[in-house]
Amino acid sequence: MLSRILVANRGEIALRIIRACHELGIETVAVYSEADRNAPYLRLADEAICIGPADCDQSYLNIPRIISAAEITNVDAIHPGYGFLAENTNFAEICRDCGIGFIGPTVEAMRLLGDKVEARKIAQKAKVPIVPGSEGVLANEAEAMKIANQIGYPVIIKAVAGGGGRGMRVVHNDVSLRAAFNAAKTEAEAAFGDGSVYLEKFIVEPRHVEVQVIADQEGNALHFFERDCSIQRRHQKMIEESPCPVLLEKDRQRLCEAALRVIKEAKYVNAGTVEFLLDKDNKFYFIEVNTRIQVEHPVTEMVTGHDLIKWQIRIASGEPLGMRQKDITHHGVAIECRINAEDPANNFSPNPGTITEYLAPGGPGVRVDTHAHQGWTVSPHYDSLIAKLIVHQKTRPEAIATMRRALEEFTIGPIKTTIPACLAILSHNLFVKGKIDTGFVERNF
Amino acid sequence: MLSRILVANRGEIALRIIRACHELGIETVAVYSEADRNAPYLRLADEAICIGPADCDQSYLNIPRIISAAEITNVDAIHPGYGFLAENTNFAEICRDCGIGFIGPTVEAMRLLGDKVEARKIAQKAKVPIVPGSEGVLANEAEAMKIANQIGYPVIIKAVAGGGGRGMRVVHNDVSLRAAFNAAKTEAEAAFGDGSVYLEKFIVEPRHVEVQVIADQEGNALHFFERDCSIQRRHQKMIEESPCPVLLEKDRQRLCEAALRVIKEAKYVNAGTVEFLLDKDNKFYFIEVNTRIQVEHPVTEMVTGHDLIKWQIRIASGEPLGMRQKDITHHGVAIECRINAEDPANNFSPNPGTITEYLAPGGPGVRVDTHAHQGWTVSPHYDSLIAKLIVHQKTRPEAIATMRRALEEFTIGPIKTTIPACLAILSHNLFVKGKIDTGFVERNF
Amino acid sequence: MAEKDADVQKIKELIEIMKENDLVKIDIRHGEDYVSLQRAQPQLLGTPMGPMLASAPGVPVMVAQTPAGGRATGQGKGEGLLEVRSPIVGTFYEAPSPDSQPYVEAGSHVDPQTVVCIIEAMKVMNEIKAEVSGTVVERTAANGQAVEYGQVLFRVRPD
Amino acid sequence: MAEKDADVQKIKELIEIMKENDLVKIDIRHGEDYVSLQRAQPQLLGTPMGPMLASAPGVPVMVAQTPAGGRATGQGKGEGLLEVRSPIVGTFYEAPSPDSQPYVEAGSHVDPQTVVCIIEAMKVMNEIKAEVSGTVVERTAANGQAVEYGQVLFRVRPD
Repeated sequence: MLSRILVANRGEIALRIIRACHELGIETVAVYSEADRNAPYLRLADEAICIGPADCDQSYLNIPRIISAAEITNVDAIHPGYGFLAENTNFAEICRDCGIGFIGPTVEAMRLLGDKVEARKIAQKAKVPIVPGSEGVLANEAEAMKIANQIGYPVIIKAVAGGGGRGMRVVHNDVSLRAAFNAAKTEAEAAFGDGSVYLEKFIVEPRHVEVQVIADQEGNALHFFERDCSIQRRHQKMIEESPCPVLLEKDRQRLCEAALRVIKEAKYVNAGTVEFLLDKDNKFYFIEVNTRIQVEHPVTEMVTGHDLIKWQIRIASGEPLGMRQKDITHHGVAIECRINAEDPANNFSPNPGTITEYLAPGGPGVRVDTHAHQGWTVSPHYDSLIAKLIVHQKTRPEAIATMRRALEEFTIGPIKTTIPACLAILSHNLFVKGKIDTGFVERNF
Repeated sequence: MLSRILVANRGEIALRIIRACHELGIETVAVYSEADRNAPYLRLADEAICIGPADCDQSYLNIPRIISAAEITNVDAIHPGYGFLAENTNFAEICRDCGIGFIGPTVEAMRLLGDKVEARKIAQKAKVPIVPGSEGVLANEAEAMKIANQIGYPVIIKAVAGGGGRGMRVVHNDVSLRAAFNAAKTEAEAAFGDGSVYLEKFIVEPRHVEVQVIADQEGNALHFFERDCSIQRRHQKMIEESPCPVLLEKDRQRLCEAALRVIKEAKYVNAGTVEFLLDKDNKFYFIEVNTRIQVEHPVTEMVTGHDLIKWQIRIASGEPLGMRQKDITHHGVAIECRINAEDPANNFSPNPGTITEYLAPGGPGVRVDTHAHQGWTVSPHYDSLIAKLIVHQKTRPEAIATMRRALEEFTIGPIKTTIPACLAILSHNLFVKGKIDTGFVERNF
Repeated sequence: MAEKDADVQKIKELIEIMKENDLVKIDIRHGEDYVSLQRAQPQLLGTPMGPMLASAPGVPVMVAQTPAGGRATGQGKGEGLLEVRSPIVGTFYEAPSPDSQPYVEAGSHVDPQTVVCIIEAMKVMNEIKAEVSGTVVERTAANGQAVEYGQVLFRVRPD
Repeated sequence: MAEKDADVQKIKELIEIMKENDLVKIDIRHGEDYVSLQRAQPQLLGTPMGPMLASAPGVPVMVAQTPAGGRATGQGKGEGLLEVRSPIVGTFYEAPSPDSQPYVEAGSHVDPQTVVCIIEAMKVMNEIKAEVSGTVVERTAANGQAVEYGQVLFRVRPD
C-alpha cells in the first residue's frame, strides 16, 4: 500500500481524499495556495505546503511547483482529485518520469480517451453503440453537409478538444449548418487552441447516464452501476442520482456491460466514468470516458457501499480488485445536490464572499461533503462548488423527501447559493416523476 | 397518519423528530424554554411556542404547560423524545384523558415496565432469564442477607424506582451487605421518594446489550437487532455499537427472540428497548425495558436501514408494521459516540458555554445528529449532550477507522467536550479487539 | 476629566441605541470631533430567516416572535410603557364569560391586584393580574387567541 | 504624564465597554486627538488548533506556518527588517555547490540583483535574487531544507 500521498487539489475533494487516506492509515501532504492558507482541512493532513499565490496557474495548475512539492515531501504518489491537473496527460507523464505515482489511469489510456475521436473508435471496437456521426475530424463544410444528410438532421457539431459546451452547435438544416460549422471551429480554436470539430446525430431530449468503473492493474474491471446526471444547466451538472430511475434491470445490465467493454478495450486502469446518452426509447449511445474520479462519485458510494477514493488508492498501490461483479450490489436511491456559491437570481453568476451564517443538515440518510464552515471565504479564484449534499434512502420518493428537508435545513449566508434552485427542482412535478432529460432545467426554470 | 405533532423536547432529539415529521409530510409544533429561544431548529417546525423559563420544571417538565400548548396548537399527538416526560406515566395518562395522542407505549405497559420488580415478573412469565435475586422488594436486612447467601456473593442492591446508578450498591460479603442495605435505601428515598430496594446476583464484568423492538397496535412485534452499550462511565453510556461484536448469530437470534417474548408478554406497543446483561459465557439476563426511543437509536437505524422515529409515528397513527421479521436485516457495523459538553480532565463535569469554534465531520459513512453550531450556547440548565456522531461501515475495523478520523476532525471549542475521551477509547487496544464490558472505562481511564 | 466622563457616557448611550436598533456601526462627526463604534456582525442566532430559506417553498415560520420576559413587566420600547405578559401558555379571554364586559379596556386604571384577563389552560380559567399600576393603553392579544409564555397582553402607562 | 494615565484609563474603560457590548471597533477623534480601538472578529479562521485536537493522538500538524507573501519582500515583525522569501517550492541551498562558500552570510551586503541562494525544484537549480538592498541579518532556512512558497529565507536590514 502507498504510504504517503500528496493531494494536488483543494476544497471538498482535497478533504475527501485526506479522509480516505486517514482511514487507510496513509500519510497525506496537502498543497495550498495563499488563498486557502486558513482552510481547516489543511490541519487534517500530516503536512501542508504552500505552493503559490491564489492564481491557479501559479499554484494548483502549476506542474513544476506541485512536482517539486511532491519531491521535497517524499511522497509515493499524487492524487489529482477532479479538475485542475486530473486529466492533464502531460502532468501524468511528468509524474511517471519523476518516479512519482499518479493515482489515475495510465498515460496511454488518458491520451487515448482524452481524444474524443479516438474514444469513439474504441467504443466501436468494443461493439458499443455510438451516436452516428463523422468518423473523425471534419475536413470541411462540404463533408459536414454530406454526413449530416446521411444521418439526418438534427445534428450537433462538437470540438474534438472540447468540454463545457464550448465549440458546440446544434443545427437543423443545411442553411444553419453552414454558419454553425465555421462558428464552432472558431470557438474551438479560441477555447482549446484546436479548431478540429466533428459531427453527430443530435439526440432529442436525452438523459445523461454514466457508468462508474474501476479496473485494476491486472486487467480486471468492474462496474459500480450508473448515475443519472440529466439535471444540468448549460452542460454543468447540478443534481445526480443513482440508479437511473427509468432503466429496467436488463437495460442497466446491458449498459454497464457496454461500459466495461470500452474500459477493457482501452486497457484502462483505476477509476473512470463511461458517459452515455439515453434516448427516449432507453437506447444508449457512448459519448466519452472521464479518466478521473468525478464530483458526483458519492451517489455511487451510497448505493453500493464502496468507497471509490479508497479503491483508487488501492488500485494505484497495485492491489487487485479481489472481488467479482456479483459482489457489487446496489441498494436504495441516492441523490446529490451540488451547492454552488452562485446567484440563481442573477443568471447563476459566481457569488464569492464570506459565509457568516452556516448550518449544515444532518440526521439519517444525509451525507455532507464540504470544506466550508461559518467564517469561510469563498474565493473568486476557484470554482464555485462549496458543498455536496448527498442523501440515501430505500426508495426514490423517500430520497426526494429527505433531500428536500435537508435543503430546507441547509443555511448558508449571506452569499447566494444554488440551494433554492435545487429545492425548486426537487419540488418539480416532472422531477418527482423522474421525467427529466438534459434540457429539463433550461425548459422549466 | 397523524397530521400535526407537538415535540415535547429540545435539542438534538427535537430536531431529529422534526426531521422525521418533515419527511413524512407531518406538521410540527416545537415548544421551547426561554433558554432555547434562538435555537435554529425551531425555525424548522411549522410553529414554535414558548412554554416557560429555562428551568425544566417550568418548561420541558411542566405537564400543564405542554398540554396547554398542545391544545392551543391543535395537534393530534405529542412526541416526548427521550428524557423529560418520555417515561412519565402520569403525562401519558393526561395526554390520553385530554384526547391527545402520546407517541409511545400504552399507559398500562409503561406502568407495568416502569416498575422493575413487575418487569422481572413479566420476563419470568416470558421464560426469559433474569439475574437471580429477590423476588421483589426486600422487607429488611435479614431477608437481604438470607437471599444473598442463597444466590451467593457478589450481589447488587438496587432501587426499585431507580436509574442512573443512584441507590445501587455492590456487596461481597455479609459485613458489607449490612452497611450497604441501609445506605441504598436512604439514597433511593432521597433520589426517588421511594426507598424500596431489591437485590440481584452481581454479574462480573458484564456487557450491556439491548434489543430494539417495535410493536404495532395489532399485536405484531419485531426486533431490530441489538446494540452493545458496554462503554459506560458511571452508568452513563458513552459509546454504543451494533451489532454486539462478540455475539454469534445463533446467540443473537436467541437474545432477540427473548426480547420479543418480553414485549409481547407486556402487550407493549410502539418502540422500546429490552436491556440485558451479557456475561462472559455469552449468557444473557434480562434487566429492564426502556419504554421510549433511546439516545443511541441511530446505530440501529444505520445497520438496519429503518428510520425508528418514523416507525414510532406510523405505529402511533395506527399503521401496522406490515413486514416480517425476516424482512429486517442488518448490514455492516455502526458506532455512535456521544459528544457531551463535559470536561474529561475535570471528572467529566458539565462544561457549558458558547461554542465559537465548530467544525463537524462529514464524508462517507458519517452521520451527525446535533442542534449545535458555531455561536450556540450550551446551557447549564439541560443535559450536556451536544452531538451524536454516528459512523457506518462494512466491518468493525473500518467503522473504528472512520470514527477515529471523524472524531479527529470534529472541532468544538472553547468548551471542553468528550471528543478526546471518545478518541482515547476508540484507540484502546481492548476496544479495538471488542474486549469490553461495563467496567472497561472505569478500569482503563 | 469631565470630557472623558462625557465620552464614556455618550458611548454607553450610543451602544444602547445600537443594541435596541440592531445597528452594527455608528459614525458621528461634529466638526473636528469624530466617534465611530462598530459591533460584531450579528451571528446567525436571533437573526431572521435568511432570504434563501424564506423564498424556498414549504419552509415553516415561527409564530409569536415577540420577546418574552418572565411574569415581570418591563419597559416598552422607548415609550415608557409597562407590559403585562402571559405567565403561562393558553387561550386569552378578555372577559370572565362571553356575555360579560372585558375586565379592562384602553383607559382602564389597574393596580397590581387588578385582574386583567383570563388565560385558559387545560380547561382551567386562570385569572391574570396586572402586577403593575397605571392606565391600560392597549390590549395586544385578541379575545380567544392562543398566547405563549411571555407574550405581551397589555401595555400600561405607569402612574 | 497625568494626561497619559488618563488616556490609559480611558482606553481601559473603552475596552471594557467593547467587551461588554461585543463591539469590534471604536474610533474617537477630538480635534487633534484620535483614539482607535479594534478587536478581532470572533472567527474560526486563523485561530490555532483547538486543544482537543492538539491533544488527540495521531493528529497531524502543519509544517511551515510562516505567512508568505509573493516574491515581494516586506517588513519584518516590528524590527524594521526586510524579508527575502522563496518564490517557489523546493530545496534550499546556501551555496552553488557543496564545496563553495555560501552566496551570502550574516553581514553580507546585498542589492536587488545579488544572488542569495539556490532553490532546487524538479532538478533545476534556481538562483534566487535578494530583490532588496541592505545587510543580511540572518538566514532563516537551513542548507538542504525543503522550503515552501513564500517562506522567509533571509532577513535584511535596509540601507
